Amino acid sequence: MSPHLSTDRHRAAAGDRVTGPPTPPSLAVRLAGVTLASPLVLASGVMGLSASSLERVAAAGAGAVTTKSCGLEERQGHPCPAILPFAHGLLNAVGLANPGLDEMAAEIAAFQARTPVPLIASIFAKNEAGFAEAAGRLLERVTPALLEVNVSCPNVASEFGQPFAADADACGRITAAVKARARGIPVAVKLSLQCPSLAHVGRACQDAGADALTAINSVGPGMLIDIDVRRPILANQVGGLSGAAILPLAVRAVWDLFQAVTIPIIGTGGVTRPEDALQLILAGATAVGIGTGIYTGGLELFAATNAFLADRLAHGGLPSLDALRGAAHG
Amino acid sequence: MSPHLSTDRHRAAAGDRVTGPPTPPSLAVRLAGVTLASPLVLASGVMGLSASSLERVAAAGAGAVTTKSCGLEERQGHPCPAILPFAHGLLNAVGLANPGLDEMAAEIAAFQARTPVPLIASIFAKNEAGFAEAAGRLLERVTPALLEVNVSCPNVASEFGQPFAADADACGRITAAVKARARGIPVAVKLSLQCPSLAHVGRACQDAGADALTAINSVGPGMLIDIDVRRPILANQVGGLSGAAILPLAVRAVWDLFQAVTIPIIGTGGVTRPEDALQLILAGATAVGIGTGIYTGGLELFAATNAFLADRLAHGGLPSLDALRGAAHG
Amino acid sequence: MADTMQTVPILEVIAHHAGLKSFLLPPVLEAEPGQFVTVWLPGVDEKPFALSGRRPHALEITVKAVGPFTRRLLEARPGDRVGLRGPFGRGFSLTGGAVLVGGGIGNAPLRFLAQRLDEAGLPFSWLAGARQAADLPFEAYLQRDPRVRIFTDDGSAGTAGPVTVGLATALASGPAAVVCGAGPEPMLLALREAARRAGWRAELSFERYMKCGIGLCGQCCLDGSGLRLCVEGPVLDEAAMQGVTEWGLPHRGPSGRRPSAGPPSR
Amino acid sequence: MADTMQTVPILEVIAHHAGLKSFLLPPVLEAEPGQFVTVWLPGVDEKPFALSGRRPHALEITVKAVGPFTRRLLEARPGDRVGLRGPFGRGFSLTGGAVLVGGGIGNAPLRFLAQRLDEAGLPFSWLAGARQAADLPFEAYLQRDPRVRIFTDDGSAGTAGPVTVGLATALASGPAAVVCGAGPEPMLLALREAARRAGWRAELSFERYMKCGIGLCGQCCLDGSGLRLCVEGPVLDEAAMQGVTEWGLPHRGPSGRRPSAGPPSR
Ligand SMILES: Cc1cc2nc3c(=O)[nH]c(=O)nc-3n(C[C@H](O)[C@H](O)[C@H](O)COP(=O)(O)OP(=O)(O)OC[C@H]3O[C@@H](n4cnc5c(N)ncnc54)[C@H](O)[C@@H]3O)c2cc1C
Ligand SMILES: Cc1cc2nc3c(=O)[nH]c(=O)nc-3n(C[C@H](O)[C@H](O)[C@H](O)COP(=O)(O)OP(=O)(O)OC[C@H]3O[C@@H](n4cnc5c(N)ncnc54)[C@H](O)[C@@H]3O)c2cc1C
Ligand SMILES: Cc1cc2nc3c(=O)[nH]c(=O)nc-3n(C[C@H](O)[C@H](O)[C@H](O)COP(=O)(O)O)c2cc1C
Ligand SMILES: Cc1cc2nc3c(=O)[nH]c(=O)nc-3n(C[C@H](O)[C@H](O)[C@H](O)COP(=O)(O)O)c2cc1C
Ligand code: FES
Ligand code: FES
Repeated sequence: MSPHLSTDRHRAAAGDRVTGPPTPPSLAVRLAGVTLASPLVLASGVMGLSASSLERVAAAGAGAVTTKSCGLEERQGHPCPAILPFAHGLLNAVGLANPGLDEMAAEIAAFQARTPVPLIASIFAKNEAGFAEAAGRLLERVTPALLEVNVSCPNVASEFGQPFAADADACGRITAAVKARARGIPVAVKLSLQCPSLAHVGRACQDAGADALTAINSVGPGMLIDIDVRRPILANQVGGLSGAAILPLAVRAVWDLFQAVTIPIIGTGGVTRPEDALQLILAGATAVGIGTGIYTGGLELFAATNAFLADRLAHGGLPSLDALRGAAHG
Repeated sequence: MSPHLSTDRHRAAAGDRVTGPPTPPSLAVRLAGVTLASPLVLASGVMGLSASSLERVAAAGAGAVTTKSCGLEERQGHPCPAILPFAHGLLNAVGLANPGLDEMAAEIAAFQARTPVPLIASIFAKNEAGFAEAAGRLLERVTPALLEVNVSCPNVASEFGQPFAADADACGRITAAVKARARGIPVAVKLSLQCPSLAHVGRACQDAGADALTAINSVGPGMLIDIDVRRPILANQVGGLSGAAILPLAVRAVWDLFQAVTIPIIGTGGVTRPEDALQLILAGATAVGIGTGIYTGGLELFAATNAFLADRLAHGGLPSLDALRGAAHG
Repeated sequence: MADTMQTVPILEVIAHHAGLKSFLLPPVLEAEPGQFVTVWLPGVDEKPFALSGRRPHALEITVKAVGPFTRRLLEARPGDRVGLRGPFGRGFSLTGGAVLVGGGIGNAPLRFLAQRLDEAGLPFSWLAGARQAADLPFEAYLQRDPRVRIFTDDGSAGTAGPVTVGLATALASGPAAVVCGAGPEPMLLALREAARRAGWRAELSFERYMKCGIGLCGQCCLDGSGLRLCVEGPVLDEAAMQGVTEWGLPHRGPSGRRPSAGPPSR
Repeated sequence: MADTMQTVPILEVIAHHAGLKSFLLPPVLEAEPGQFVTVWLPGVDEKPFALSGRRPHALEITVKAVGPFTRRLLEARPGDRVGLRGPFGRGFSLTGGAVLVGGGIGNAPLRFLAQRLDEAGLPFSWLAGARQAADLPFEAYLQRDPRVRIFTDDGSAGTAGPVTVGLATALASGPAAVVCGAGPEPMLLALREAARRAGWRAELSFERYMKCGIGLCGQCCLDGSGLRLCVEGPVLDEAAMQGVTEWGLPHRGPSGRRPSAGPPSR
């Protein structure tokens, strides 16, 4: 084979060349010190309001589950339509509806009492101090495996009404503030594409002590208009774009972050088929978030993707996903 | 009907209430002083390298055609794969391949000698001075109906390797520089979502004298990885996302610009069905660009969309698209 | 995709009582009895409603005014456009010998079930309960059909007393089949119990606060099993009811929080 | 979507001559003779190639080394993975009595056409031309088949002289049918002329620089008609050849510029 056609590394795992007796492969990954039996993570905001719902996703094959993002106060969110599927994904403008941190802490405790699967608690706030307070208040009451900081919420101080995620300095400050209250629990920052340079934001978070990054949040936002009543369909007019449409954006986001940081990445966005998860891993993801895919593929997507990944490892004679992570960087 | 269910304006055009004898509707729109027989515009970069190709699109029903973006020098562009369809749209990294302005001027002249359909000439450059020079050199030789300034090319001076489109000030300066050389030809600036605030960039262009805005260019960029050879598929690794996946982003972009500026908007992005064009018009577009839709729907998409829009006007008893433009803003 | 919004003009409005109307809509979707759609009033909100009928020429929903949305919907007139999505969830099976048991507006989906059973030539009986006659949709129709027995708490129509009064007789009068119930949760739980004791299957239509209808928002997940009422319900059989720990508790509201005390919200 | 990339291992490599090989690939797509695929060498480039065969167990392409890409492709060995997209464009019709006329590597798609004609039980004859024997793919096969006449400019195989020499006889020997041609453009234009004069239809496979294969980049649009060779071609009939003003001119290069002078680039 010409060196231009394929490298040895590529060859080592090409599905059609098994070398040596297959080792029973393991899908386990280490994410910021936490061991996940599968790299698949339930993304925040999907089936994440209650312990029982999270347990069901864990039972379906998720290696970790993330709660709905919670803030200091209970929020009812926007009126409906708040979630709008279209042929290529969906728009959501749930408006960060959540029962409040205290209620969520009770759900987290109930989940952890019954399930060993690691739970990632997601928080948001209105400002830097709010993030610190939210982290502190939650972690007084429960000990999630990981704390995820959703910085894709509007930063009221920003010039263009942009989310914190658009501002590397703000993300760094929030990371540091949350870390200071994190009681040693690893902190992942959930990034959005809505920023000048994802690599720059990711580095700012890493420098401020982030233990992991989650990328990406829903994209846009976007809008769909009903041509008969001539109005935006979402009650909130605009909503974040997720699902199959954004897979290429998520792959590139993970790719860019993998080159920019050393902390692990929970690659999220547009995974609706098992192969999509592998794309994110090859781009550099340690774990892979699934949200909208549950709508198009059902909860079965977790088991199907686990089986697909295990099969790939077995056929490639690879003991773990370590050999695949970031492998597309050549 | 309750006032909450529908406004009079909505009622006036609901497909199911024809009031008065139908006037023969016209699809003609005025775009920065130019009359287009149809609002549909061939987007830049698609079938836009030669006079004959542009003529064919005009014959298919486009109200105006845009050339491939041309620069001062000939460019071969990136190796292939440079255009990669996936189930929800496509990625392109053509690398601004173009024959150079002088060659393109000859194609424009050939087109205009044979076709009355307005032609939009698209230019790009490496820096502000380059834009002015490109505009000057092109307009010395030909007189397009409109000059489109593609600011979605990398701005080498930018901190994050961002395109000019990310920087409102740069866009304003480019607009002013091009306007100064435009010999009275209206100038449209082609915007990208890759900026902190599209409204802000749009206003900067308007303030600097832009006669129209085109939004949006392809999104991202994104990446797709082949899971077997474990490499990004595009030779350029990343490419702009276009097609059905981005329709909600284009609708919202036009919506935001319609509220921010008074100059007309060529709404572009993700139009693959006739209804999509109407969404962009209801969001505020005066004209509607079609690029990737030609791949999924064929050149027939122009005629089908013209027919659909004419039918809507006829059924609503509306004489022109003026009553629909921006109508979703309520 | 069926879950994408489509707007349709209302074809016809049928007023049953004050605050209780049926709406006929263009037959833009197929559905089974027990499945639901969401209705969007542009500029207002979007809410779930069971179908009360599906004929070749029209879909039907039946709406009771209970709050701001339903009150506005009840003002709608023929020709007004509403948005429609669905069908969502799982419905009733079509089983001969079924006993339908409805409470108030819960009789609406049972009306669709009765239509389908009739079309399939399957026998059934129907115990239609309500607090008072004014809460009973399709009263005239129900009065006419000999297979229907009406119960009202105040005796304003049919037999005075809860619908469960007629149940024991109905369950004893034929070979064990299925009890198809829709209505307030306490009634449904009583039906479940009665069916279990009589050796009948039960298919019961529950309600929870719903936002998405497609299994994502988590709003309608039942404590204990995590079952999503919008996808795996709203009609549950005994197996699907297993493990649920929140029967009879107040429902989680739009924030996801469950009110700490008081009776169930409906 | 068929136009999405899939990578496949090369099953078999068949060397015809130095710099002229066929590659057998897994049969991951259906195609008609005359249609083409693109082949991606990861890290190198992606280029268009006509199919030279489609059997139940394999697709076949036949490649002549002319530059950097084809030279690298010719180094590939069984098991190496290449990317495949397609099929693209429109191919030849299957018509009995067809006269196939190939020039050099242009005989590759004709080989696929001959396979399909055989499968359909349709008679044909084939004039296979090349500058020299070393430019002729499938030479051994062609030598064996009595329906094939070989022509080489230098006489190193078959009859010495251009393939057009045999054409007049072939067109006169049967009722008017179709000339199916693939090869250098001057040859194709001569075929077009000859067919026109003899009252035969012509279906001719042209080449232009191609980047996308799906009708978007504009690279392969023909001057005069704007016809996209990758979508409406590469095989054109007389109607599709109408109006084209660039026959015989140098082809537009990857920038879209047409070299101002000199002979056609191929
Ligand atoms: C699967 C399903 C089927 C239903 N079928 C019917 C039907 O056929 N006919 C009918 O009249 N009603 C039906 N409902 C109930 C109907 O959705 C509510 O009456 C309506 O949403 C009330 O809105 P409101 O603004 O008028 O009242 P509100 O004042 O907002 O609420 C009154 C009560 O209605 C319920 N409710 C409000 N919003 C929702 C929501 N988004 N999802 C679920 N419940 C809500 C709550 O119990 C609340 O306490 C159904 C509900 C569900 C979940
Ligand atoms: C529809 C079609 C079918 C073809 N079928 C075959 C075939 O069956 N077998 C075969 O050997 N060749 C075929 N070719 C030609 C083949 O694509 C070129 O030989 C190849 O791309 C050369 O690349 P290179 O890097 O080796 O040479 P280069 O040095 O890059 O180019 C040599 C010549 O090849 C042509 N060429 C290069 N790139 C392209 C391109 N992207 N698109 C079209 N032509 C190009 C040009 O004429 C150029 O002058 C076909 C071309 C087309 C358009
Ligand atoms: C209905 C819905 C609600 C969401 N809510 C949250 C949220 O509360 N917090 C958050 O960080 N991300 C939220 N997201 C974003 C997802 O976690 C995820 O980043 C995004 O949807 C992309 O992944 P997907 O394509 O797999 O859905 C939400 C997404 C959806 C679809
Ligand atoms: C193959 C391809 C090439 C493009 N080249 C250009 C270009 O040269 N200049 C430009 O301004 N936009 C270019 N675009 C962007 C389109 O003009 C358009 O803005 C974008 O594709 C979104 O519209 P669509 O979804 O209808 O394709 C290109 C798009 C494609 C798909
Ligand atoms: S309503 Fe959203 S999960 Fe059921
Ligand atoms: S190769 Fe791109 S249009 Fe034909």
